[in-house]
Amino acid sequence: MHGLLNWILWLPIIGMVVLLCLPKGKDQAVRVTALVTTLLTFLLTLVLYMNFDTTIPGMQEQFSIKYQWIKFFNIHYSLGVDGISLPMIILTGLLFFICILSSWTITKYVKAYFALLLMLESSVFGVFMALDFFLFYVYWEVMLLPMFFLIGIWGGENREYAAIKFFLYTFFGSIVMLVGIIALYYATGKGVDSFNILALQGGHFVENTISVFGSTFSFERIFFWAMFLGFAIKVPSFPFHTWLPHAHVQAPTAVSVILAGVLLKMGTYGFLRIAFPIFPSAAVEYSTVIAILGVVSVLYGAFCAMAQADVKKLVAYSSVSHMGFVMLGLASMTTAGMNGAVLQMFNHGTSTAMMFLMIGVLYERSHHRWIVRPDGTKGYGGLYAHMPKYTTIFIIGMFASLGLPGLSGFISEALIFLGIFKKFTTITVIAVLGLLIGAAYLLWMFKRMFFGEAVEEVKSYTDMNAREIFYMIPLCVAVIVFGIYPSPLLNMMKESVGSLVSLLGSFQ
Amino acid sequence: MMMSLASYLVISAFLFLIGIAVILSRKSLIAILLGIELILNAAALNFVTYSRFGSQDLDGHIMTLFIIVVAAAEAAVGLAIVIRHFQLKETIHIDEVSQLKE
Amino acid sequence: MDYTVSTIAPIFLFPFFAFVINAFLGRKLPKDGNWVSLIGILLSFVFSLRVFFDFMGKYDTNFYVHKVFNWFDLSVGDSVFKIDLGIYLDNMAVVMLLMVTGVASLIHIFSIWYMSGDRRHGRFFVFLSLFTSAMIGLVLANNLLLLFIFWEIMGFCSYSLIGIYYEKDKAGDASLKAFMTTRVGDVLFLLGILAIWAVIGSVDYVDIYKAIAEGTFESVTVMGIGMTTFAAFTIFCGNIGKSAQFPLQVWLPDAMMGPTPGSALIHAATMVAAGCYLSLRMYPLMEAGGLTPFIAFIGAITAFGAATIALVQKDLKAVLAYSTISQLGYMVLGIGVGSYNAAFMHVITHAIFKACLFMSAGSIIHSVHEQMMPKLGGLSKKLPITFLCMVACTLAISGVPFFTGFVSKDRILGDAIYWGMMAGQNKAFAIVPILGFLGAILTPFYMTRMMCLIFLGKPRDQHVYDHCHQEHFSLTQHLPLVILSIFTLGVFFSGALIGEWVPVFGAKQEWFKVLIEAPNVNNFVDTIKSSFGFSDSVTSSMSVTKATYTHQLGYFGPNPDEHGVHQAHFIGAILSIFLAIGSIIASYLVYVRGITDPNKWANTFAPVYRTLVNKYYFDDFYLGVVIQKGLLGFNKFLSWFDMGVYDRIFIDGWAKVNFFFVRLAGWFDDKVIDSLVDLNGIIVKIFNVIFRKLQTGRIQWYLVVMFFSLVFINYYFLL
Amino acid sequence: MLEQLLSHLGFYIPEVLLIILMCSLLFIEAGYGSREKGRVMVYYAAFAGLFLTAIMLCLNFGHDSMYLFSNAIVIDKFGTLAKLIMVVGTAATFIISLMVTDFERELKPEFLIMGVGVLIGGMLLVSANNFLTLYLGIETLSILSYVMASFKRSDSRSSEAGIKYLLYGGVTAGIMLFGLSHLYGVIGSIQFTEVFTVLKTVEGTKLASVLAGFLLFFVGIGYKISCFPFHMWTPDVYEGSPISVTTFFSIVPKIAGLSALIRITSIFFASNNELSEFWVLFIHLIAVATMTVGNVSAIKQVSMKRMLAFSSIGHVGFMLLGIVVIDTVGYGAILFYLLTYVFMTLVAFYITAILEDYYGTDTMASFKGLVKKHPWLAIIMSCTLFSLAGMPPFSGFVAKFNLLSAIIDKGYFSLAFIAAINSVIALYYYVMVTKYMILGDVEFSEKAKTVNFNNQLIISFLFFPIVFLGIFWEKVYTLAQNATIFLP
Amino acid sequence: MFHKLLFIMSTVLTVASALVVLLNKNIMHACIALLGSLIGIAGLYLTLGADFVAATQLMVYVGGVVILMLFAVMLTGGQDFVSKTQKLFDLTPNMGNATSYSVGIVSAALFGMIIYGLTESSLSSIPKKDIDPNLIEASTLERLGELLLTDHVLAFEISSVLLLGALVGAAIIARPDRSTSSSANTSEEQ
Repeated sequence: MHGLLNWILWLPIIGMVVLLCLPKGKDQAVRVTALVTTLLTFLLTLVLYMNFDTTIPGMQEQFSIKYQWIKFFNIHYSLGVDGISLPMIILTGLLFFICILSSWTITKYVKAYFALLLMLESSVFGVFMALDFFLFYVYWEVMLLPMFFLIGIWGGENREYAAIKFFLYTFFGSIVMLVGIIALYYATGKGVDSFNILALQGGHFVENTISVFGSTFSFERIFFWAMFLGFAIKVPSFPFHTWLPHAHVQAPTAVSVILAGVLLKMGTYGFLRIAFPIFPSAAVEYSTVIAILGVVSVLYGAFCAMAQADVKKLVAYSSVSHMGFVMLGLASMTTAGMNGAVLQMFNHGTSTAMMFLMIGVLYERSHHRWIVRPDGTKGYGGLYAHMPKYTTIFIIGMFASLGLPGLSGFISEALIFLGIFKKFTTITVIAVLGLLIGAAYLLWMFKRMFFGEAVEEVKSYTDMNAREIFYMIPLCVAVIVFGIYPSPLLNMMKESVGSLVSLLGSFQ
Repeated sequence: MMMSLASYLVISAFLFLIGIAVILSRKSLIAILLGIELILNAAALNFVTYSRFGSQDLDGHIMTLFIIVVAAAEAAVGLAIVIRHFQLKETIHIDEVSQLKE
Repeated sequence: MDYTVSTIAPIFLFPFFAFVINAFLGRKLPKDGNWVSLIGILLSFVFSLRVFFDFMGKYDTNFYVHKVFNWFDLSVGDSVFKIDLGIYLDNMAVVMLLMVTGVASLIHIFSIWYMSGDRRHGRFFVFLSLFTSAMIGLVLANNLLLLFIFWEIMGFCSYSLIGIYYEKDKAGDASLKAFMTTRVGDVLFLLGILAIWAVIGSVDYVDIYKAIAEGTFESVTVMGIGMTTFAAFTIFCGNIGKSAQFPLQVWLPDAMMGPTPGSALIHAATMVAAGCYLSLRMYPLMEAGGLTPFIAFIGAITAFGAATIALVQKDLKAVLAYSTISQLGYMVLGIGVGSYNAAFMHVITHAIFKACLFMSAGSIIHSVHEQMMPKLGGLSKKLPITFLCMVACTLAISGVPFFTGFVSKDRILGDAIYWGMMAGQNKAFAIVPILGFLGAILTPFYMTRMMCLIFLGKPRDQHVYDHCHQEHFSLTQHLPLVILSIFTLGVFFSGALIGEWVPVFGAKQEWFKVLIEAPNVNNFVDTIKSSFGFSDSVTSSMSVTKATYTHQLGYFGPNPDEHGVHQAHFIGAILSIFLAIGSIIASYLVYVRGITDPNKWANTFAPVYRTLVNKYYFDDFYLGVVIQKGLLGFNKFLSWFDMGVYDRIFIDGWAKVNFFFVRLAGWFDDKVIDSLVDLNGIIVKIFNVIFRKLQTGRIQWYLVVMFFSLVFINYYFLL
Repeated sequence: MLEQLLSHLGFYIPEVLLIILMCSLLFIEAGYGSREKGRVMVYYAAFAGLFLTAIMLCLNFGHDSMYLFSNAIVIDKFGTLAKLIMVVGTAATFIISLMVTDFERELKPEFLIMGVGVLIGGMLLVSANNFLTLYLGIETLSILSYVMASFKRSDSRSSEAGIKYLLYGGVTAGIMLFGLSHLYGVIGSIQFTEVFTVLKTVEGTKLASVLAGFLLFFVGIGYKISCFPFHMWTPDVYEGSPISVTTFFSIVPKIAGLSALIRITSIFFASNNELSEFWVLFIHLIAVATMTVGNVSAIKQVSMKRMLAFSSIGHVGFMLLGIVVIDTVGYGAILFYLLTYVFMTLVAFYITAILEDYYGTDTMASFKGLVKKHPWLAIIMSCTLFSLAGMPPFSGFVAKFNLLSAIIDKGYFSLAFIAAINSVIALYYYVMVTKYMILGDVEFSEKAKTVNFNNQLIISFLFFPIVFLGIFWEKVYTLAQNATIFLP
Repeated sequence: MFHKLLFIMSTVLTVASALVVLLNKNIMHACIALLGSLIGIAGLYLTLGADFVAATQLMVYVGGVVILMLFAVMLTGGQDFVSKTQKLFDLTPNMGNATSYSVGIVSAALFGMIIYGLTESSLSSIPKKDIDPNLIEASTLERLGELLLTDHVLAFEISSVLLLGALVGAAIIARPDRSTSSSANTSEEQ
């Protein structure tokens, strides 16, 4: 049990090596290898969950691993898990397993594709497990490489532009973050275990100041924003979101799923793990700004989604909107809001993954994604009648996404609102409109695609096959079960979130 | 007074500036090499001057000697390259030496 | 009787399990599992009957059952945050429960006949079960959050039922409209929940009542509005959306795109009733927030406006739909004027006769395959049973004495007269009873018009008439109609007439009037929640009030003038009896005897007529202006702004600005502009060009750059 | 005297070995004439000599700082490490020159001779301890480089590169000498050790004179490392020169120049407050300007060599950050950066060389769709470019990390942010190449035959440290840090 | 007195010849003017008591560099040639045009301000010393030789490497294309 995190982290890499060693032309073997690897990894994350003691809030206490890496900078290879990262780890394991299945029809450079996916999985795990800032940053950046190639090689027509944009945008955010990381290292003073994320937490830097261009600033404020930038780009929060529609639209299905399902969560995870606990007083001070950005993201994403004629772009913008809710929850800094935010991270991961997978399934049949084609004609129409199974699952995903009670999205959004109303009443009143618009664009899209007379080519589409249904089932189950009974997730996270809330509370 | 440090320094500065003007004004590659020689000589003159008026050791002389030697080597190599270029392009006009740009 | 999981939960769980079974196995079961749904709802009805009789046996206005269990608990250390769910049953809920399960059972039975052979048979029953179970859950709920959950699930069900014929584009439009319009109210309702939660940390009814009694809300303001007003308003907005009140009434007429039994369910027992149920539940809050005049006006406007529209409808289901809106308006009006009991009674009575009307309409439509009234006529001979049932219901809705509509509506109108004219409040309040009575004139008129056009006179379209088969009694088709039309008789509610004859209600005359009372918040001050399944004790709060609550709830403020009330009721009753009967006769004369041609009137008042046909242009306004021009336009703009301006200019590279620069400076060339488009960042781009242009390839230029830089550095650093 | 000379010579064996190597290469070449066997022999001899030199340099690590030949030079760990990097880089460049046919085969032996000569100059520059050796080092480095730049005798672009290099080098050398002469006059000595003692207390007009003198003096070194106002020759020369020469240029003169700059900084500017203030501000500005100009100009270049030239300017700007801190941490970080940079440059140029060799052009066109033709090369190239951009887990990231940490330690946050933004710009143009290679379509459809197994093996070997140093960098970094702590 | 005369003559020669280099139309004449300037500097060296340096200056420059230059001038056409990019107001094609001259002179003037500042501060920071008359009279030859072989022996040796490399390099570059013989020259100058 002790090396469990190591196994989870490195198993995909092992799988990748095995897969690369397979002889040429054995595409099926490659797929099976990838599938087995991700399945095993997912099972390991479940084992982790089984053995996880939810009553312990800290990240160091359980399953933690620590080896010296660079003595000169006191950098460690140190991993850990707590209630905030565990849901993300499980989600990652699940989504990658599903993505491998959904990528079964990929025929272009099969080996490279699955190798990159496995590499991506490992680096995502690394981000969620890292306890050392340096390690965190390395995984944070390494993740960009497979992502870049996955979008750039297997993407749509405009893939190169999208890939480069994604890459540069996120790289910009993270390099600014790197400056912050190093500044933190020196702010603690040498000899202290200062790349250790946990050691940095707790607001030790309230008194520090720095001078830039001759004027003195509060250390906390400056570097809170440095970190904020890095994470907000990843989320993506309002003014930094423009990479997302490009990346999503161009990326292949599985990559969109990973991008929306896991990668965006890394941004908010960064807030929870790093920006907030390390700079609590700045976080409290600027919570209004975060809330405003959150609410603008919610509405802006929703409004933009409504105008889209490309269904994938629509869902991409809906991600902006939904991640705005997470930002709102974070800004609330209350038990309900924070728990809601973490829950929303998980729930958005499942519901948006469903949406993207469903769009992928459709795309495999139609090879276009127009709700309304540029010439004004219907892209689809009447899918309801011709693909009943597909429609059923689509409805579940869609309503989970728009926050129908009984499905997972509602609880997290409700918790976020419960948490935030008292603190930011006006903002909440505005943000609630997001629910309205959210329903509007999704249902309108649904109406245009599924109702009415079928377009001629729709009649030739086959319904979902067994493989496609098989990989949708876990997500459907997750969406419904956690919609009715969220306690397993909430119990997992509440201690960790609670300790963060009380930390922030002491700076309020 | 006339043969003071100042006068030597002024001469060398003047020489140096003329060298720079030559380098920037003239359009023949060889002329520019001439300008470089002027600059080098200005520096060399300074060394000898300071050797006389300043430190009063002979390190300045040594520097000047090596400057002369190096200048000779540089001139040899430089002229060789110029001639090679002339053989290829039939011109030693400096403005023609601008294929590589941006 | 013990109120435990095993006695109460089944009411909800039977239909819910029916839904689950049908959802997964429906296609594999014989007859698509419609019997599963039916058994589910019948069992549920049996259980709710049991609860009902138990409550009747207690005959205690203050008796209630309140049980909670923990849904999830986020408490860590000192900070407590948990959400409890549970049940809250009082007399009103029990009556509501009985109505819902009863009417739904009958609708289920009817649906088995109506939907047989339909393409969407299985799917219909799946959603019917879910719909019913959600409504039951809503009634059982002990707090606003749980209520909201079921509320939204009902929204989803209505969406699915309305859009069940998905190959029709109109079905898609109608379902979208229904969901989105109600969602507007729902979102505001959610705000109300949030506001209450923010103040008292709970949305349990009991806690809310307690808070009102203790005055917790009084000093709190939300966005500059008093807390109670804010909460009351937002929650009432939920009612507006769900109960299709002005100005969100537009969805309900379109909701008839679904199968008629589905409409029956939506219009009678579930969706629309839920809205009024919510307002009744939160009545103390409305009262405390001073929102009642607003509510009364909304109700009055709706009641009258919808009635006028109903006058000109040609589609028989549309007439029914507008009559629903109109009747809902009366309910809301009743809530607004403080006629709590009557408003609730109208919910129940309306559910019964409207369910019957819709099923009758379904019966007609199924028989003649035509629902445009101008093509019908003289069907009374072919469809006698349906005709009779429908007549009963028409009389009920028209407010003819001895029918339920009279009992409930007249009391509402009487209270409205008192409230608007006699209680000495604002003069403008008189508009409310006036509009109410105008509506009361119109209701019998259009209902009779409908009846006449369908059943009386000569067949207008012989082909349609011939197509219709002679009706024979069939259990699944007519039993629900008959049962419901029996319950349109007022005696079941007013009680005065049957009083001692019915053993169960023995010696308990006017049971409805006695038992249903606005919650007295002072009773809740000392309550302690009992948790579900862990303690069996039934909570009956009979404790003496300790806190002094200044608002005296109930009728008309502090000191109801008993005499005045009585007088008003008397006036109202007499007036409405005459109006109803007169109106029925007038309508009969117009549409059967033909004393005047309605088309002539339509031509004379053409603008009015057009306005009415176009439903006061509400749909056009919402669709054309708010959505097309406003929302979508804004969206398109934002989307264009996002990708076209924000992304391109601020992020991607100022291509246009660059172009301007290029022109201005004459310094770049065309090749550069083309290649600039996909670069990042204006500054980088411009400098890239500048730097590359500086790299002229001329060595002398390089040296000049060097010299000038050196000079600059020299002066910058050394001087 | 003689004994002392001989004993000093004992510590100077690496350079002596190289001089012997140069002469023997000349003899071998002369002896064999233009026969193929001669060329092979020359290469064998060169590799053997460089190998021996490297071993000798490693042996020198054991000693403390030594001042040899009447304080003319100093042999210390810092210099030795820098020299070692240069020798390794030179050897790798020789391999590249062996593998590709960028200029006439007859001239290959001469390339080695010149290369060794430049290396000697560079090593002299690294260990110079007075102005004379410094000047001679720079000139040896330069003059032989002019020759190398115009090695492609049939190509006027090559001779143009030579001319540009020559003219720029001549002028800057003249300016540097002029500055040196004034320094000599004001301070009174050409020995660094004496300059050091004088500078400690310099002030007033003397300070102004010294500052101006150093400004002019910096021109010579700035030209060698091609930092901001003196960078403009770099892209032209890199583009015009044969590619193995370009590779060589981006390694040896850079390392030598930066090492000399580090030595000068640590000797002259660490002691005096006013001086170091000036120097920090000056290098601050130069560093920012250099990296910005380099990175921004590299965007949208068509020629790969030219792009790498601009990127090398950008890297120099980054490395100058290490100077700004005036601390051994910064110097160590620069050394580490240089080490990683050598390998990254080698791989990048090697692959460019192979493609240029086959397709006859080093433009981006030859990179298009590389992954379809030579997947391994494409992967290595893109990894190298990511490393150059500073992406983990490659060594380029570690190098940047160290430098950033050095400047942030001193509190230069604005500088750090500028460096960060520059990294993004750098990533952009590197990623564009990756885009051509991996995402783009093929422009030249035929496969390059020259990419045989040997080439791939060598490239892989050169690539290995890029990955290895990205993960297990502690030992090497500690070595670099330890090497710098003996600087005065 | 002789010294003074020598100084004046040398100064005039140096500066005047330098100006001729700058302004003369004929490149050949410019070369010869450079020769004059170099000779003038040799004279200045003499006035500073640097006899060996002066001698070296004369030998290396006059005997070597300038001759090389002249050769180069002759090899590259000897006199003016018409540039392809010749402008209308070019003074002479080979010499430069008005623009280049103004740029050159402005740059030189600006740079001259640096040089002025540098020279001025150098002057004021060097204490005026009396010059040891013996030093002027005595030949530096002996001491220079000693220095070259003791203190600066390394520079001496490295310069041989430099010269060797330069010679080989010049030979490589300048030799005709088709020649197969590589006449490597191992002799050292000086």
